[in-house]
Amino acid sequence: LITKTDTNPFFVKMKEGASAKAKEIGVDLKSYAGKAEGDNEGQVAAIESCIADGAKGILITATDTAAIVPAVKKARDAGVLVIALDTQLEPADAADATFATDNFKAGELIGSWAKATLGDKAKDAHIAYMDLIASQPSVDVQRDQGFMKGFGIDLADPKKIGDETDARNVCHDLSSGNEDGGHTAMENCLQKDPDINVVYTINEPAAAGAYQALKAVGKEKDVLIVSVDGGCPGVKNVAEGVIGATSQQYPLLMASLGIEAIKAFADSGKKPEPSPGLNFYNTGVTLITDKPAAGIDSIDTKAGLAKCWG
Amino acid sequence: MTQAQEPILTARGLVKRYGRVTALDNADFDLYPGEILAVIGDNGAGKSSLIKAISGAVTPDEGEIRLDGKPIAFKSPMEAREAGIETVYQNLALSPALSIADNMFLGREIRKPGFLGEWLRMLDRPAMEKRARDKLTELGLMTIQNISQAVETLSGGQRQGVAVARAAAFGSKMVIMDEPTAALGVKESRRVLELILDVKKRGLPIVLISHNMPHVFEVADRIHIHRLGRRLAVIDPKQYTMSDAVAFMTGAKAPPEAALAA
Amino acid sequence: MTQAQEPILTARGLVKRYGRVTALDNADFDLYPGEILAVIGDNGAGKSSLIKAISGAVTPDEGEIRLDGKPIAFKSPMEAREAGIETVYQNLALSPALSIADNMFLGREIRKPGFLGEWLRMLDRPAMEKRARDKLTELGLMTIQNISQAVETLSGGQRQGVAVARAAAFGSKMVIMDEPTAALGVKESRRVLELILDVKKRGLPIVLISHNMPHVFEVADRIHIHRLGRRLAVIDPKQYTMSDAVAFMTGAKAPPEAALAA
Amino acid sequence: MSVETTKASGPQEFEKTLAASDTSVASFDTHSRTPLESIQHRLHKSPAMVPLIILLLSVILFAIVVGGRFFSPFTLTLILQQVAITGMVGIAQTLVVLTAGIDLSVGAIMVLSSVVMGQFAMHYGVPAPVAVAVGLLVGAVCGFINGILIARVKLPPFIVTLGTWSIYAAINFIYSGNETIRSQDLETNAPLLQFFGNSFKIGGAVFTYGVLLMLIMAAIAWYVLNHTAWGRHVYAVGDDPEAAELSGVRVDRMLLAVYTLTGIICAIAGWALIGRIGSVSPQAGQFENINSITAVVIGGTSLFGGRGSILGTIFGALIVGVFALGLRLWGTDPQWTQLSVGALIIVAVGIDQWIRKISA
Amino acid sequence: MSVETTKASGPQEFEKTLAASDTSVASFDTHSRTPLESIQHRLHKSPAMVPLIILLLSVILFAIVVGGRFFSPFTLTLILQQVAITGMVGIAQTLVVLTAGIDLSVGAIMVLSSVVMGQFAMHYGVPAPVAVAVGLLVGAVCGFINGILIARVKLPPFIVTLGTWSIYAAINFIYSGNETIRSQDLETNAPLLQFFGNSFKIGGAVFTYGVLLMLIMAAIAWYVLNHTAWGRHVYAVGDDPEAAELSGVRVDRMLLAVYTLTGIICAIAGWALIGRIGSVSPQAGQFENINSITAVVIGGTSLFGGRGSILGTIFGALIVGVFALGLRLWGTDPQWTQLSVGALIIVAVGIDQWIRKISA
Ligand SMILES: Nc1ncnc2c1ncn2[C@@H]1O[C@H](COP(=O)(O)OP(=O)(O)OP(=O)(O)O)[C@@H](O)[C@H]1O
Ligand SMILES: Nc1ncnc2c1ncn2[C@@H]1O[C@H](COP(=O)(O)OP(=O)(O)OP(=O)(O)O)[C@@H](O)[C@H]1O
Ligand SMILES: [Mg+2]
Ligand SMILES: [Mg+2]
Repeated sequence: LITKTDTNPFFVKMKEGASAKAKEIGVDLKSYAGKAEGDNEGQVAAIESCIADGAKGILITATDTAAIVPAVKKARDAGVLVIALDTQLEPADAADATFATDNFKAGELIGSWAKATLGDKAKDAHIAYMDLIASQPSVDVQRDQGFMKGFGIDLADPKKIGDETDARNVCHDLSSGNEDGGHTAMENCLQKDPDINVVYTINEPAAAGAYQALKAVGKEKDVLIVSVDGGCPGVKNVAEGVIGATSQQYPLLMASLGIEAIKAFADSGKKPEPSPGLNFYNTGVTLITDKPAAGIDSIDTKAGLAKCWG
Repeated sequence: MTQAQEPILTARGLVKRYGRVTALDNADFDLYPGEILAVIGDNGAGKSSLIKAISGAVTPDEGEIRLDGKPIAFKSPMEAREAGIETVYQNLALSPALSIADNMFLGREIRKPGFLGEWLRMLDRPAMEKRARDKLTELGLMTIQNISQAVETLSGGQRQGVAVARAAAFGSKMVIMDEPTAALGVKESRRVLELILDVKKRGLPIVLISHNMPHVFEVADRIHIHRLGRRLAVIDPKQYTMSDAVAFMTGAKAPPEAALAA
Repeated sequence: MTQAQEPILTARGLVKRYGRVTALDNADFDLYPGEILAVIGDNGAGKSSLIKAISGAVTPDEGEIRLDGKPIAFKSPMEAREAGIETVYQNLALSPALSIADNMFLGREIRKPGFLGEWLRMLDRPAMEKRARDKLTELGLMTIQNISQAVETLSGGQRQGVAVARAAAFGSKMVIMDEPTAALGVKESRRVLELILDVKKRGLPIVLISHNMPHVFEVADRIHIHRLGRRLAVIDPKQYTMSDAVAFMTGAKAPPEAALAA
Repeated sequence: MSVETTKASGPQEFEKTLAASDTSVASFDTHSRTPLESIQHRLHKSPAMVPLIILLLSVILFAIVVGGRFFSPFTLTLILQQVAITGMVGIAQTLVVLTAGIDLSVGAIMVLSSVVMGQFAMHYGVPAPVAVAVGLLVGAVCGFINGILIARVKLPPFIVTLGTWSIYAAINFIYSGNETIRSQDLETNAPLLQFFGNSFKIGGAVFTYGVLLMLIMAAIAWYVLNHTAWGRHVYAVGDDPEAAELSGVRVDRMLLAVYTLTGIICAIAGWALIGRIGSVSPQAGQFENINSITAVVIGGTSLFGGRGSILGTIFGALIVGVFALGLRLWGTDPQWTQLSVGALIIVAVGIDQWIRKISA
Repeated sequence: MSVETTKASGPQEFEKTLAASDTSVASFDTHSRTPLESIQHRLHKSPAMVPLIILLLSVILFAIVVGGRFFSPFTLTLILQQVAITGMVGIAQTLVVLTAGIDLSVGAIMVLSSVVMGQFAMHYGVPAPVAVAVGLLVGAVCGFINGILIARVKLPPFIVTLGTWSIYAAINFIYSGNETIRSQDLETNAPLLQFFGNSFKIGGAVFTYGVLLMLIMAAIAWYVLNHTAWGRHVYAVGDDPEAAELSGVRVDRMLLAVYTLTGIICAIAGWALIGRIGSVSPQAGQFENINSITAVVIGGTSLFGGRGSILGTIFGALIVGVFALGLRLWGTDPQWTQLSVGALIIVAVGIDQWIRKISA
């Protein structure tokens, strides 16, 4: 199992899920990770280690989905089953299979929820974006752009953040995906435009940070925060009204499915099939909110808590 | 030689090795009250190592040092200073960016009286500056306008003056000077020599390391000749000539028995 | 004074300011072929600044320097060396971690002949070491076993020897020495003085900066007295006493008109 | 024995003339100073002046470019809040840099301490004050280990803290299991940990207790550095450790104390960090070493030790904060902010150097 | 004029006796050496020996612990592949560190160059060799800018490269628009960029051209440092810049050349990086500065300049590679790898220091 980092709770949970499953069905599992978001070389080295180690299969959450492809090809040439978790590779068929959240879809869900919740006010919303890091890795772009699509904003180049011309996008800032970054980014955006009423955040820690910043100026009630991930602290935050809605993903499911697939491959040589109509096996994303909006499927936080990770 | 008195400081059998070099090889040393003892020797004979061992700057590997008859083992220059031994090192040991006053009182700062000093440990700048200025003028060493200027702005001669003044001002048992005039001009060297004689008049014994024979013979009461890491002889400058001293020091002539025993 | 000849190097009206200090204040300088010219002066008088200006180590703010009558303006010590001017600086200018041979040939390395040297620019270590050893023994300066040992393993006296030997070996126009004996013992100083006389015998003029009056009066043909950043006078050591020189240098006495004109 | 003229005697003949010598200190005609030069001289005297001026200029710049949105009490105090953590760590880093050291592990120590505080308070059920004390102790121990390796084993600070940076960061992740402790949970169970997040208002200006803490810490550090013997010794050690040792400063003890104190200050910053972000996150503070070094450097403290000031560091941190927020309000991309902070470092140090050189 | 005995004369009276003085150089009884001491002495003589021994020990360690999976030609050559980039950048970093400098911007230069190569080849339609040349030129220019600021403006290297690191990284992100150029596209349009990814096998051992490139670069750098005047001057500059200047080395030209060369080497590493990962990613190389400094430091090169070797750096990079892969195969968490690399840095430098001290 190769994750992007082993400091982000999302990947930590994924690792835990994988280890649990591996123990259950008797698979020997080793975990690797990049040093930080964007550490492609670290992941390449990890794939190579797996080849050297004689691994049967690799589960990978690629940090740079295009750049990792040659290394993945090497592994597959060496007879290793490679399954992409969480994010698809570019092209998607570079991996034997993908068990992933559709990050774009995750963004779209919260985007349309926000639009529906605001109703008429959506037309002159003031939206702030708490993105990830300056180098704009693919999750960052997909979630951000998905949100815009859901909200009905013209994307311009869907591979780039910040090239949109819609006046409702008042601020993009970087949160590093953690509380401190979310806090500072939110403060900065509020300075830029104090009338912000919608905040998109890359993940729930950033959302928690943004909330703190809003609370400091007494605006926490006027602003809709949406996020992605569905970790337990995040879902609790939805329940407490800190976050309006979040798109829940299922790292544990991805990991255990992946482990099972590898076991199956090792035992019988059978490769997993993608979900019908998609080029990957969708582990699903679900919108979690206690204020469901018409026309958008969602579950409430109680159900969400039951399925949350971490 | 007036050796009726007990020596104030004695060292016996000092050994100091640096890696594969033996800088001190069973060196002995005696200093008597109120005298100026010159230490002479070739480059690398171990003179600086000897006085560093005495002043606590290095810890000898072997040997014993006694101050007033009591064995001592300084672990740092600080301890030697607290025992009243002040040293002017060959490389001066001043902090360039600190002021003259700060340098003079480094490690023995004066604190404000009362609450500020006791509890807040506040320095008494005015008091230190006043005392520093007093010392410098008393020693007639310099005409420095600004006692709070950084040492790095001073000329070599002035810096040497500060170092010597510091040692002279605070030494209560003895003052050691390692080549204090090496980099100085004729006039500046003269001032330092006069200062040494001044200090002696105040009753303090002085150890003077120097390569300048006329200076040594002018001020020294006894001359310790160091050679190959050990004390070769001690001579009285009134009984021997500079030629003799140089001959002993460089190995051109063997010193007489009497001097060896000294 | 034998001034029938043209001076080999002249400087007129040199000015050098460091921030708010004027180290050279319209200084003049003349060096004649084959002579030993001593430069004396108080600490901070500007002696080192003067020779640094001549040897290209600093660029004077104003003034003109002529070598063999042609104006020169060295931008680096390298250029001065290429013009045949070798300098022993007050702080030696040796690289501690490099070997003796490397240091002697720094900036003028010998390359292997043929392809290796021309194209691969390979150094000819054996040739350099041989020449370095030859130079050192020829100058009778040292008994160093290993010419490839690092300079940092040498004693102060030995290092000084390497620096002086380097200058003497490569100087083709003149050799400048800034206080070469300041840190040296009696024996080591003597060796350097003999070396200076040796170099003079080979016909090279030498500039010697020193605070040691007996040494200056022993070897100098003329004495340049520097005071307050400028040349105060030039005297003939056979016509004036040390006392006179010191009096001029320290401002105790004004020099006679004749000397001023020199 | 042969009788010679060179036997023990008075001064040599030529030295006797010195009695009559000029007794004034050699003084050169100090050529008259231009106004520029005398400004430089004054700037040279007080090292924190340059960063202060740059700070004021950048505030004015953005006040003009961005307008009222930037130049309001609220925004200006917001910058203070944003730089409070970097300011505190910067104070610690300044102490280290003044001793000619560097500490790359500050961020890791800070986060590890905050995580320990959170874990103790939430999971081991100890009272919040005890948890805080344990966190401070952890910071002190981390700093102490750095200090031992640097002062006793005598390894270079850059290398020691490069190593311990990895080590402390790894321990942080292993120990915390990457678990974030939520703000709401802290609020109910251990509000003391969030103490420095509280704030009060004066007009439009908002001051968090964290900002006050930073200002108080800066004031104390300034006092200690300038008005106590210990502070003078910090400068002496950085200036020339050998000279300091020989003139009576216990250099190894000083270094040990400075690194240990740095650890404690980082732990306090870790506590303040909890207040700022509300929750305890093992992922925070990854860039605090670079940020604090940047503040120290822009603040005019020399990386070679012995020269610099606490005030300069605080101004340095504020300059970066002003630029980051100002550029954001002006509408530039975050990447341009990164670029301009890079340029700022070089320009600020360049100006400082230029002043030092010319006005020596 | 008064007639005195002190007028121009021969040697002073007391100096005449010197003719008879002992002419042997002062030599002390060098106390007999223990076997340990003579080992230390030998290690001291060849500075790359310590890292070599640590390298061998760690290979043996993992061969025992992990077994054949580790100690196979395939795995061992894999380590070579994994450290090739760090090795190349480490060569550049060694040059800089030998001059008593440091370059924090190496990773940013490397990535920027590789991105420029990719963008030129793919989007501006220039032939691949031209694109590579432009990339190398960009590296050279980046290095040259560092060099100018350090050698001419005379700012400290740490600060300059701290600033340019931000600047080059920001330019990289802005210029590339964060776009990764895919391996497939490169394969069809500009295979030259992937040249160093090609490999050949000898038995189980796999050598990429990138590995060969690193070995060749190391050999050249070793030759230049040890057998040309330029190389000696690099050491002299780091040892004591003032002494080097005065004894005829053009210090500023040397520094300018070293930093420019560093930029070029980083650009070459950027080219090799494309070969290694197959694609052009603007996100690569974030840790190359820390990695290369770690390799230099473990390799026994002094951060104070003037002492060290290229071979040591290569061994240093390999040691880290061996540990990283060995621990992975052994099955430890990445965090434990990070922890052990941190410890490794301190231990390696500690051993080095100890040898230096005792065997002086
Ligand atoms: N810190 C050190 N490390 C290694 N060797 C040293 C050290 N200090 C002194 N030595 C060596 O010890 C010997 C004695 O040195 P020392 O400085 O005591 O001589 P000295 O008599 O003071 O010489 P000088 O007249 O040149 O000052 C020399 O060979 C010197 O190289
Ligand atoms: N690099 C420098 N920066 C600032 N001031 C300098 C510098 N070099 C010399 N000075 C100043 O210039 C003046 C002349 O110095 P210089 O070294 O030329 O004197 P000197 O005659 O050689 O003295 P000494 O006999 O002590 O060697 C002094 O006041 C000195 O402080
Ligand atoms: Mg000595
Ligand atoms: Mg001088």
